Amino acid sequence: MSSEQDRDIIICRCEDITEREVRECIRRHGLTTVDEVRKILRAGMGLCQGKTCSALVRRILAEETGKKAEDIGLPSARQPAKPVEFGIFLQEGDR
Amino acid sequence: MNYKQSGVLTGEELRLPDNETLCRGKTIIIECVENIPCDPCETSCPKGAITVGGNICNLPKIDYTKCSGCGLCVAVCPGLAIFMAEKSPKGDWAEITIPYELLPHPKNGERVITMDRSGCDVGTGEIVRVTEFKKVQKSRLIVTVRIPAEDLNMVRHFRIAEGNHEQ
Amino acid sequence: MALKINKCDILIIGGGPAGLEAAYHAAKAAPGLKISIVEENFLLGGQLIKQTHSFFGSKNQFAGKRGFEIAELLMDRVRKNPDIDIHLQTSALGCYEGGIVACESMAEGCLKEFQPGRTIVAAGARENMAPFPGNDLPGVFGAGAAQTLMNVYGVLPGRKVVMLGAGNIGLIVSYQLMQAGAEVLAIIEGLPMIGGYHVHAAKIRRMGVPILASHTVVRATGKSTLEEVEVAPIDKNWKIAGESTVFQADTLCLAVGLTPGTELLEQSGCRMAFVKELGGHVAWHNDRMETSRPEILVAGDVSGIEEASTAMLEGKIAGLAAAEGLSGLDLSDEISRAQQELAGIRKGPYGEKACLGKDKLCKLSVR
Amino acid sequence: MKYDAIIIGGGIIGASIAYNLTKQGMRSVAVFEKNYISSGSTGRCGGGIRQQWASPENCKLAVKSVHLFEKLDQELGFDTEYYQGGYLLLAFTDEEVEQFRKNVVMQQGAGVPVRLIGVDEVAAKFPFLDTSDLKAAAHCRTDGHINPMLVNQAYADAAKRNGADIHLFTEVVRIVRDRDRINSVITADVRTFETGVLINAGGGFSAEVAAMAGITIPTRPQRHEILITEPLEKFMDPMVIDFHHHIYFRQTKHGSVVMGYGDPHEPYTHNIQGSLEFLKTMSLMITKVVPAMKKVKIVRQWAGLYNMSPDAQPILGKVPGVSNYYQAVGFSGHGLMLAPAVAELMAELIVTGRTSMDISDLSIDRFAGRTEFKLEKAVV
Amino acid sequence: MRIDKHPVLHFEKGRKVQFYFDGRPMTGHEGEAVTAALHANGVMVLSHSLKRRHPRGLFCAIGKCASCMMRVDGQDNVRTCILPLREGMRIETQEGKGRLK
Repeated sequence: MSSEQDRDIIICRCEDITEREVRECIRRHGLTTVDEVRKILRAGMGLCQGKTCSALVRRILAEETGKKAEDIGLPSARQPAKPVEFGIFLQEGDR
Repeated sequence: MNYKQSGVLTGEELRLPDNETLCRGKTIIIECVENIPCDPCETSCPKGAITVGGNICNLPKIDYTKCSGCGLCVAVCPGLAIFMAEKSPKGDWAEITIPYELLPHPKNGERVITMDRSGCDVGTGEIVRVTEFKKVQKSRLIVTVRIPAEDLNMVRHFRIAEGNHEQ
Repeated sequence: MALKINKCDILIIGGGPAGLEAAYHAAKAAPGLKISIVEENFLLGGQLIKQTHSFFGSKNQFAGKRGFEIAELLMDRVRKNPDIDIHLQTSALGCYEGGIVACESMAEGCLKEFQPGRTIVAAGARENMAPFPGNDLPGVFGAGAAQTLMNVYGVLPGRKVVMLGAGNIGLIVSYQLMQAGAEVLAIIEGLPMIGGYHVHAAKIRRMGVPILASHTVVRATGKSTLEEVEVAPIDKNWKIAGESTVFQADTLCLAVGLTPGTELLEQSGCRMAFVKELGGHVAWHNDRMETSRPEILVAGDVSGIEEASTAMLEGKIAGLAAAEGLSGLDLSDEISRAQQELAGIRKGPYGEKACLGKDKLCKLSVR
Repeated sequence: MKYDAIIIGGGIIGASIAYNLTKQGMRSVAVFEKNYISSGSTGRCGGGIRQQWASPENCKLAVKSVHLFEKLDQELGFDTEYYQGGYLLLAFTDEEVEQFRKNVVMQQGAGVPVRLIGVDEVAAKFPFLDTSDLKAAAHCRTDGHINPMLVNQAYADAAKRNGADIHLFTEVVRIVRDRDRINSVITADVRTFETGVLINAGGGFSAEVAAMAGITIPTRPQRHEILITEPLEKFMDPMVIDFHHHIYFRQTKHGSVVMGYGDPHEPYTHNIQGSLEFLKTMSLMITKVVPAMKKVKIVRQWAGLYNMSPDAQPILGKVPGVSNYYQAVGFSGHGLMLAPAVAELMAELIVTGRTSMDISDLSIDRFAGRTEFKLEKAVV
Repeated sequence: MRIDKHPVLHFEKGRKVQFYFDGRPMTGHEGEAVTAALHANGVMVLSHSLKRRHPRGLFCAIGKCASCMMRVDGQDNVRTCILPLREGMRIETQEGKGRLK
């Protein structure tokens, strides 16, 4: 098998975090919530703010903790809902 | 394998009209076996030959005595699940009418390769009629293919053989 | 450019089928209410604009019309109403104290603040990702992304395609890919059954596309873009149970479900609940589409994954409920007619999931 | 179940005290955290570590902390992203320059390698700053910053390895006290845990924790808002504080810039909602100081609680009248940077009754009978 | 890979404009998404991931996932899947993080 074929499963595209890393982090620190994985590993902290990976992280957490996916709560949703430049918050004179 | 596994209806799930009905003239065949919320076949039929009823999820019922073979329901069915069939009284040929939304468009007289519900080649056929009900459904052709009578229950699609089509 | 403060009665977040219908019916039922729609894209219509298949349902839900044609109809009647103003390329950034919704107008390069009497969140959903090696290779798309490319912009995503997922989206997009001139090599489905409507499956099967149920994508490979997709049969526990097949493909579309895009609702402090049947976490809401926060309503996929016809009806109900709350008019007859219509199109086996999900929600307390 | 020590609060203070107690030989130690590690103020803070303070007590503690931080990754076996990139304090008025001058002398006396630098040097070394209105700056090269979540987790993990029990998602709802002794705590899931000593490390909720034990302490929660930008290629080393515009900012190892604005008019509440007003103010202030930020994107905003004490300095040690209650509270926004030193000293106090560095100035006794306090001014 | 003929759709395209991808001139249609124009020109790799340097392409196409971040007219981390193409746009593969300028 070539190394290309052996490539990891990407969970968080923005922060380039693999399934193996998520599992290892959960096991090493005994994590049980999506928010903890975010804070420790940065999965879900990237430019899309976890829109793509949170559901996958929840699934892995469920597997690792033996819980049901629905018992693993929502991560905190913080503003802004998408990246936005400082400039738009300035009044005309300050720009 | 049932149709939920394969995507292909088999004899048991199909409710095909009997031979007598088929030989009487154009008859519709509705291959709609699930209770999906949909009723344009009923509302489009000028003869009242198709009934869905009060519950929009009911399966359509056909009154073969009322069907005039106009083909409007073939043009309107969102699921492309209505076909029209006809057998020659002598049983030496049959015609199947198929809704078609692909390019290139088939032309009258063209020979095509006929295909069954799973996309396997059945044989050949000849395009005998190409219509479009523009008011009912834009960009959908209603194509009638003449095929051997014994192929009638199998053929549900066709493809234009490469090199056969004149641009 | 100066900051813009927009006063409005109803703010609708999302200009897809749910949002457009909410705006149209609110404006029609209570003339004079000022309604604003914010839409992130530079086009209205949401996911409808890329639907080329004809819709099910009845006349009221534009049955038989193709999705993009319905989108045009919905847009048209919203545009014609002077009480509705439309902000394209405008994203909602957050819901803040005092009921303020902050938006960024990318077109005008400025902040727009709204302080509406009611907010209808019709923000839709996003496509799920699937975990397999190579899932981030260029050429691996969301099925909706492939659809956007080919049906909105007229650009073919690839020539040889493998589709993962035999739900309605996987089946419909496969058919559309064939229409656009691509070759669909196979549709892969992890479950033992095809999830989508049989008529959609039949359409693509008779064109010769195999649907491999109880199969999964083992890996996607390629140097800098996708070249091969390895597929294998799986057992009930999703373990590999047979030999792999390798497809030479330049495109792999993922149609493995949608997740409601609920960030704004969470931020607003709406009560959230996980309802598997609705696609994940959704905001609690009643049959008038009102959430636990009385000034916030929901409609469409953000309130539970279904399809465009139900989204339109939910939009209508939310629009009417919001208009009723602000205008003091009694719109209960109209609301209950729309509710009955919605119940009608959820009656069949494919509506069961949504009914179950919505029932589960209703049984939870508002808290 | 009985513990020798129970700590309420799994933030940096609670976790580091738990670690130091086990390190100093205490056998059964437990932390009760109502959420998860670093879910409160620690995981929400800016992550700066500085020694430039306006009071000698704070300087002394901070210097000790930096010595401990320097060895911490090795000691805890974890990369906490600790980075000694320095700290730059900006002065925009003559009064500020004068205050800086005095502070620098005092700080140097406390062993802080700090110096006052001129505008030209600032402009040359830190070209991202707009120096047009700047008068001077104070720079300390051994200051720096850390990833708060990682260091908190590292302490908790290390405490666990040493035998401590970390009870997450377990809220203490009652503290059972019999006259001058605390006997036990009761959790929300109605379990009782007896304890030898109780340590209040409740952060933004320290007054509520104390109240459960029938103790009144003068700490109050105050919201502080903060945001983080998209990741940028590295452009700055030091953490920057600007008391004039009430802002601070630093670039994380990841590349994103963390920044906060301390609103001087913020009321005392437990509210930690992010506000639109903060985005506007922060945007205005940061683009004054770093004009190129105009085009940089904000990715996330949030808020946390400063646990304010009357003089903006921590309150450490025991309280009169309760024999086995200890507290490490009221850090007023700088708990993370003092944690290693405070935790070590608190553990000494609890285990031996004595501390290797005098922290009696920081006991609650300092407020007795006083209504006016000398405020630690170097707080944003 | 533009679709010339389609059985259902008729594509109303904006006027042809020139733009630059990593300095190479290309043509696209004004108003279409930048990623669509790139894709039509055979550009599938839009960036490389931050740590592993995996090539990345379009994924969601509706501005949700951040997989299409590129440098546009010098500005980093621009979502190109919801950015309308304009004449003369300079689009670059962004390697690494954004820059403070």
